[in-house]
Amino acid sequence: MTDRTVRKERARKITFQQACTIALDEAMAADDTVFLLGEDVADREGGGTFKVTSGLSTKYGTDRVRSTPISEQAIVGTAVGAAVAGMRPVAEIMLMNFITLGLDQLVNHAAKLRFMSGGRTGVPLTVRTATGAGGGTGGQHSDMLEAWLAHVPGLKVVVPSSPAEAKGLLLSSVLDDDPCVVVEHTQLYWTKGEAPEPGLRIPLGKANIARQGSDVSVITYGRPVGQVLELAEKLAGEGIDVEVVDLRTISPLDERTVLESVAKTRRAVIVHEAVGQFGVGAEVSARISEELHGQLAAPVVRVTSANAPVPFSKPLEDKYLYQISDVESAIRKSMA
Amino acid sequence: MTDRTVRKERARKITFQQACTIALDEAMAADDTVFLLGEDVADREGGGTFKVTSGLSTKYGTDRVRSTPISEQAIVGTAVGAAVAGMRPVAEIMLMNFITLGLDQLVNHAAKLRFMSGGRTGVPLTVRTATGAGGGTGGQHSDMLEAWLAHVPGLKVVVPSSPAEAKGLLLSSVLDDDPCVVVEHTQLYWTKGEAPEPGLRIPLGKANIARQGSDVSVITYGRPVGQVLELAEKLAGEGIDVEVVDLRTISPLDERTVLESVAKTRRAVIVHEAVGQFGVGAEVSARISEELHGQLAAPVVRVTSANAPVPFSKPLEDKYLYQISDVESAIRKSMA
Amino acid sequence: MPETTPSAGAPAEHPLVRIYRTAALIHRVDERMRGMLTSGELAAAYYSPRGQEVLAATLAHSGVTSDDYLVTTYRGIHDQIAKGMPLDELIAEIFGKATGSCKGKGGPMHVTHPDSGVMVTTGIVGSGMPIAVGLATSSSIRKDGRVTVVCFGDGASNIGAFHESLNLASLWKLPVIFVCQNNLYAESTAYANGTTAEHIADRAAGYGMPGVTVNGNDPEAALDAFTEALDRARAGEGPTLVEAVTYRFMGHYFGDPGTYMDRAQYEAALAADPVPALRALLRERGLADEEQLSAMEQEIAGQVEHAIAFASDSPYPGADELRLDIYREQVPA
Amino acid sequence: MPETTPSAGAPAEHPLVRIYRTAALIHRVDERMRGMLTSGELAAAYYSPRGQEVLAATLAHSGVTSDDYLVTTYRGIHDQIAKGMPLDELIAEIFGKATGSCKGKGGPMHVTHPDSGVMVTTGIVGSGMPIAVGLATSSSIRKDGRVTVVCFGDGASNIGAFHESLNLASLWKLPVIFVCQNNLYAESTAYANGTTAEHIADRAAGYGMPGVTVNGNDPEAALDAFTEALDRARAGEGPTLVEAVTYRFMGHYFGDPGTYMDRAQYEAALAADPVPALRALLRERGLADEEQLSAMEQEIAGQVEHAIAFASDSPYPGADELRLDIYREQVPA
Ligand SMILES: Cc1ncc(C[n+]2csc(CCOP(=O)(O)OP(=O)(O)O)c2C)c(N)n1
Ligand SMILES: Cc1ncc(C[n+]2csc(CCOP(=O)(O)OP(=O)(O)O)c2C)c(N)n1
Ligand SMILES: [Mg+2]
Ligand SMILES: [Mg+2]
Repeated sequence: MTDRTVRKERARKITFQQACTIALDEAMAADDTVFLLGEDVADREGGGTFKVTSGLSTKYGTDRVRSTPISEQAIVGTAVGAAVAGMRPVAEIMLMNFITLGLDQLVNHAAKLRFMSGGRTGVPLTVRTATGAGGGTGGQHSDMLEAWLAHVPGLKVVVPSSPAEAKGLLLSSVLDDDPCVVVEHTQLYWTKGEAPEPGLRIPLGKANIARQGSDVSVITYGRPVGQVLELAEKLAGEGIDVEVVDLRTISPLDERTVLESVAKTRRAVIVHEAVGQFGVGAEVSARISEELHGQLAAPVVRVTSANAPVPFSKPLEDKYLYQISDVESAIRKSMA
Repeated sequence: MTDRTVRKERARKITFQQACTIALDEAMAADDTVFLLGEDVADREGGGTFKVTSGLSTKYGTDRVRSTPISEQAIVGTAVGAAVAGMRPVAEIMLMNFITLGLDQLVNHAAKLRFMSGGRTGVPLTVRTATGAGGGTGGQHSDMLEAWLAHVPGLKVVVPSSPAEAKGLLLSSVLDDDPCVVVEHTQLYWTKGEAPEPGLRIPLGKANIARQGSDVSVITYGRPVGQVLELAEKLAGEGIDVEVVDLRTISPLDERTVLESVAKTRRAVIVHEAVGQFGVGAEVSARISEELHGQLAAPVVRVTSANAPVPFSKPLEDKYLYQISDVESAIRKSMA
Repeated sequence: MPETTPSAGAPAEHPLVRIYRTAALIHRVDERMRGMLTSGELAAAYYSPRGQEVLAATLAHSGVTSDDYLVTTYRGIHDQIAKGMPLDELIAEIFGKATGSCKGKGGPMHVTHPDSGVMVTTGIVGSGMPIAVGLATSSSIRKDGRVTVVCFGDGASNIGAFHESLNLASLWKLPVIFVCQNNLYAESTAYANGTTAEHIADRAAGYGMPGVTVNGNDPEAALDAFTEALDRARAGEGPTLVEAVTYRFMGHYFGDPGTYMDRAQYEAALAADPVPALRALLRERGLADEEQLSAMEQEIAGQVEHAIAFASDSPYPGADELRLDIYREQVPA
Repeated sequence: MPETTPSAGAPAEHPLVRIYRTAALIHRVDERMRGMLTSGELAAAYYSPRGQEVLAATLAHSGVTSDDYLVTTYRGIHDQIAKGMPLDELIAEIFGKATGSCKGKGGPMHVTHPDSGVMVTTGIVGSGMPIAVGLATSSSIRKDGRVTVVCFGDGASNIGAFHESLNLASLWKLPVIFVCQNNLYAESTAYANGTTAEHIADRAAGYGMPGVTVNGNDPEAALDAFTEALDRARAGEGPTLVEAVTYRFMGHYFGDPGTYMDRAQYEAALAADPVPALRALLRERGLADEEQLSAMEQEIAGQVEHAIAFASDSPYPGADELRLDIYREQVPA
C-alpha cells in the first residue's frame, strides 16, 4: 500500500456494525480455530439480524459460520464444548435478554471450568450480544445486563463505545484465552466513526481516558461515551474541564485508571444505561469512595436509566433512559 | 391457649428448615390459592431435598404440592402462568445455581409482566431456593447470586438470617402480590432458634436493627448475621459498641434504615457471603458514601468472599469464604 | 370472541362465515398497520400475521370462549383479534398510548387483556409454553373448566421450553393446547434448516401426547383438529400438540426483504392465499353473496378506522408510569 | 482405557473379561469410597455408581479410545475410571488434594482429565449435552476423527438442554453418542413420575435420529448398541441416542435411605446385580476361572489401596489457588 492509500484508509469512516464484521474477519483470517455460531448468522440466512456476520460464511464456509436453530442454551453450550476442545468459538446471542437462557452454560460452565479443572482446561469463547433501549423494542429486547456478568469471577465483560473501540475490543476478546462477553448497542450499529488500522487490538482490562480533563471525572462505557464527550466539549467552553473515562472492559475493572483520574479531579460522575439499582455504577462508586475517602470534593453521583423495565411507548422510553441533561447537572453540582 | 402453654410455645426452639415449613403450612392454611411445586417436593418423593416441604402434600394433597420433573424453566414458568391466573405459587429451585435455567421466566416475565401489562396482571409468585458455601459442594452448588436479582426492577429479594426471620419473611413473601425470591442458606437449615409466634409476618422492604450500637454499623444479611452478632458481643466487652443491621430484604433496599444507622455511627462495614465484585455490598457502600459524604469518620469497608468460583477442597473453601476475623479487623480499623 | 360476532339474538351464522368475518377483520387491521408503518404514521416493531388470518380465526371459533386463556407471541395480533380483544385498546397499545390495553407500556410484543383471555404475549421465543402450563395448572387446581391455548412458531419448537412444557403438561394431564403455527420460517431460517423432525407434531409421541399436523389454512380441516383438542382438554384428558401448517407472506418483520425465501414456494402459497380462498369458498357454497361480503367488509373497515382514530387521538402515558406497576404499590419518587 | 488394560504385547483378552476387569475396578473403588465415607476418613458429596459398573465398562470397551471425548455427571466415577483416568489423580481429587486432577478445586462433581478424554464433569443436570455437542462440533470442523460420548440420567432427559442438544447434533450430523443411563430414578422421582415417554429412546424420532433402548446391565447387548452408535458417529452419519437401562442400588446420594424406592423392583434388581452376574458368566463360559478372577481382583484391590494412600498422603491446595485459574493470567493479590 502506498502512503496515500494508507491515509485514505485511515480517513475512511465505518459503522459500528462494520467494525464488528472486520474484527471477526480478521480473527478468522488469523486463527483457523475461530468459528461463529448463532441464529441466522450464515449468508443463506442473511448474515445475522444485525448483519454483523454478513459475508463471512461466503468467505470462510458454513463449517466456520454456522446458523443454528433457536436454542440459546445449545448455542452457548456448544461454544463451551468447542472451546474446551481448543477452538475459539464466537457465539452470537441475538439480543441480551435471551442470554438468560444461556446463563447456566455461561456462568456455571464457561466462567468456572478453568478454575474447577485446576487449569487443565480453558474456555476461550466469546459471546457477542446486542441490546439497548431507544429503538422501541420494549421490555424484553432492551436490557443492559452487564452487571450480572461482571459479578461472575472468570468472565470478561466488554462494552465498546465506538466503531474503532468495537473493532479493537472484539478482536482482543476473540483471541483472548478466557470467556468474554461483548455487548453491542443496537442504537450504535449504524453510527459511524474512523476506521481503525488493520490488526488493531485494544487490550482487555484497561480503561481509556477518552478525554483528559482536570475538574471532574465522568466514568462511563458504551453508548453514553460519545454523548458525554460532546457534553464535555460544550462545558469546556464554559471553562469546566471534564475528564472522560471509558471503562471499555467492565470486568476485570481497571480500578487503577479510575482511581488515578478521580484522585486528580476529586469529583466523579458515573453514567450508564443500565438501571441504577445494583448496577455497574454501584461498584465503581463504592470503590472510588472507599479508596479515596477524604479526598473527594463532592459526593460521587450516578446517572443511570430509571429503575423500571424498559417501556415500549416512545415518549416514556425517552424518559426511562439516562439523561445527558442529568449528567450536566451532576457535573455542575459537583463543581459547585 | 393458657398463658403457660403460650410461654412454652415461645421458648420452643425450631430449626431454620422447620421455620420454612411452618411458613408454607401457615400460608397454605390461610390462602387456598397457595400451592407448591418443585423437584421432589411431595412426600412420595421425600418432601424435598432439604425436607422443607415435608408433610405438606400429605396434609394438603398432591394437587397443591406438586413434584415436578427436572425442568427448571418449566417450574418457574408454570409459577408465572399460575400467578398470572391469580394463584400464589411457591416454586422450589433446589439450589440457586440452577436458577440460571429459570432466569428468562423470572427476569423477562415474572419481574416485568405487571409493568408490561400496565398493571392488568400481576405475578404473586415466590421462588424459594437454597445455596451457600461451607458444605463442600463446590463450584456449581454454592453460589450466592442475589445481586443479580436485586438488579432487576420488579423482583423482591429476601435473604433470611435465622429461623424466626425465615418464618416471617417467607410467609410475607408468599402472601405478597409481587414476585419474591427467598434465598435459604444450606448451612443454616439445621441451626436452631426461637420459634416465632404463629402468624408472625415480617414486612418486606424493611431492614432490622438486630443489635443497637453507637460506634460502628455492620450491615449484613443472611448467614453472617449470627456470626456478626456474636462478634459484636465480644467487642462489647472491649467497649466497642457495634450496631448490626440485618437487611432482610435486599431489594427493595431499605436505604433509610441503613443511612440512619450510619449517620449515627459514622462508620460502616458491609459483610456478605457472595463474591465482592459487583455484589450487593457495592450498592450499599455506594449509597452510604454518596448520601453521607463528609459525614463518615472512616471509609466504608466491604468484607466478602473471594472473587473466585467456590472451590471444592475444604481448606480452600474455608479460605474462600468471608472471614469474621476480617470483619473484626475492619471494625477496629474503622475505629482507629 | 371478536367484536364482529353477532349478538346472541341474531340468527346463527355458519361457522365458515364467522371464521371469514374474523379473518377479514385481522386482514384489514394488518393491512392498515402496514400502511401506516409505510407512511410513517406509526413507528413500532411489527410482525405481520399476513397469511395466518384464517388459522387464528378458525382456532377462535373452534369452541374457545372468552374465559379460556390465550398465550401468544410478538406475531400475535391475529390471535389477539380473534380472541376478541377490543380493537381500540389493541391498536392504542401498538401506538404506545395511555389508552392502550397496557397503557402503552407493553407495546405490540406484550399485549395483555385478561378480560378477553389474552393473558400473556411474549417476545421471547418459546417462553409462552411454560406460562401456558401454569395457567392450565391453575385451571386444573381450581377446576374452573378453562382451557389454555398457546400459540408459537415452528422455530419455537427447537427451544428447551417446548420440551419441558410438553412433558410437564402431559405428566399433569393439563387442559392446554399447544398450537404450533408452522409458517415454514423462523426469522430467515427455513424449516428444515433448523428443525430435524419431519413434522413438529411427531415430537408429541415423546411426551405420550397426541400430535396432529393439519393444513392451518384450510378452515374445515383445522376446525376439526382444534375442536378435538379442545374437547380432550375440557374432558380432562390432557394436552394436544396441533401443528397447523401455514405461510408467512410478509417476511419476519415489517420491512424484511425476504431474499432468503424460496420463490416457487412463495408463489404457490400466494396462489392459495387463505383469505381470498375462504371468501371464494363462501360464495361457491352459497354461504354469502358478494353483496353480503362487501357489506361485511365495509363494516369491518369502519370499525378499524374507528379504532385507529381512537388510538391516534389518545395521549401518551405520563412520566409517573415509570414508577407505577413495578410493584403493586407505587415506588416512591 | 483403564489402567488395568493389558499392555499392547499381552495376548488379547476376551471383551467380556476386559469389561469385567474394568467393572471390578469401579466396584472396588466405589466400595472403598463408601467405606471411607462411613468411617469418616473421607468427607465429600458422593453419588455411588453401584449397579452401573458393567454399563460404564461396556461403553468404554465398545471402541471408544482415549482420544475420544467423555462428558459425564456428578454420578460419573464409573465413567471416569472406565475412560482410563489415572486412579491416583481421580481419588486425590475426591479427597480435595493438590495432587488431584483438578488440584482439589473441582472435586467429585467436576472431575476433568483431558489426557484420558475426561473433558467435563458437570453437576448441573443435563448441561453436559450442549457441551458434548460443542466438543463434537470441534471434531467435525477439525475432522479429527474423535467421537464424543455424553452420559446422563433418565431425569436429565426432561430438561430443555436435552432437546436443544439432540436437535442440533442431528441437524449438524455430529459425531456424538447420547448415552442415557436410565437407572429408573431421578433423585427420589421414579421414572414414570417425571418422564412421559414410555422409553427415553422414543424421543430420538423427534430429532430424526436413531434411538435404541438396551439392557445396560447386559454387556453383550449393550456392547452391540454402543458399537453401532460409535460406528455411525465415526462414519459421519451423525448421533445416536442409546438408552441403557440399569439400576441404582445405593440411592441418590451417599446416605440416602431410599424409602421412596419400590421394594420388589429393588430386590429383583439386586438379584440380577450386574457385577456378580458378569463374574458368574465368565466362569460359566470358561473365560476365566476362580483363581484368575481372584488374582485379578486382588491386583485391583492393591491398585486401589495405592491410589487411596497417595490421596491420603497428599497435601491440600494452598490459598494462592484462589487467585489461580480464574483467568489464564493470575489475578493480582
Ligand atoms: C429466545 C429467543 N431467541 C431468539 C429470538 C429472536 N427471534 C424473534 S422471532 C424469531 C423467529 C421465531 O420463529 P418462529 O418460532 O417460527 O415464529 P414466527 O416468527 O415464524 O411466527 C427469533 C429467532 C427471540 N425473540 N427469543
Ligand atoms: C438443573 C439441575 N436441577 C436439579 C439438580 C439436582 N439434582 C441433582 S441429581 C438430580 C437427579 C438426576 O437424575 P438422573 O438424571 O436420572 O441422574 P442419576 O442421578 O439417576 O444418575 C437432581 C434433580 C441439578 N443438579 N441440576
Ligand atoms: Mg415460523
Ligand atoms: Mg436416574
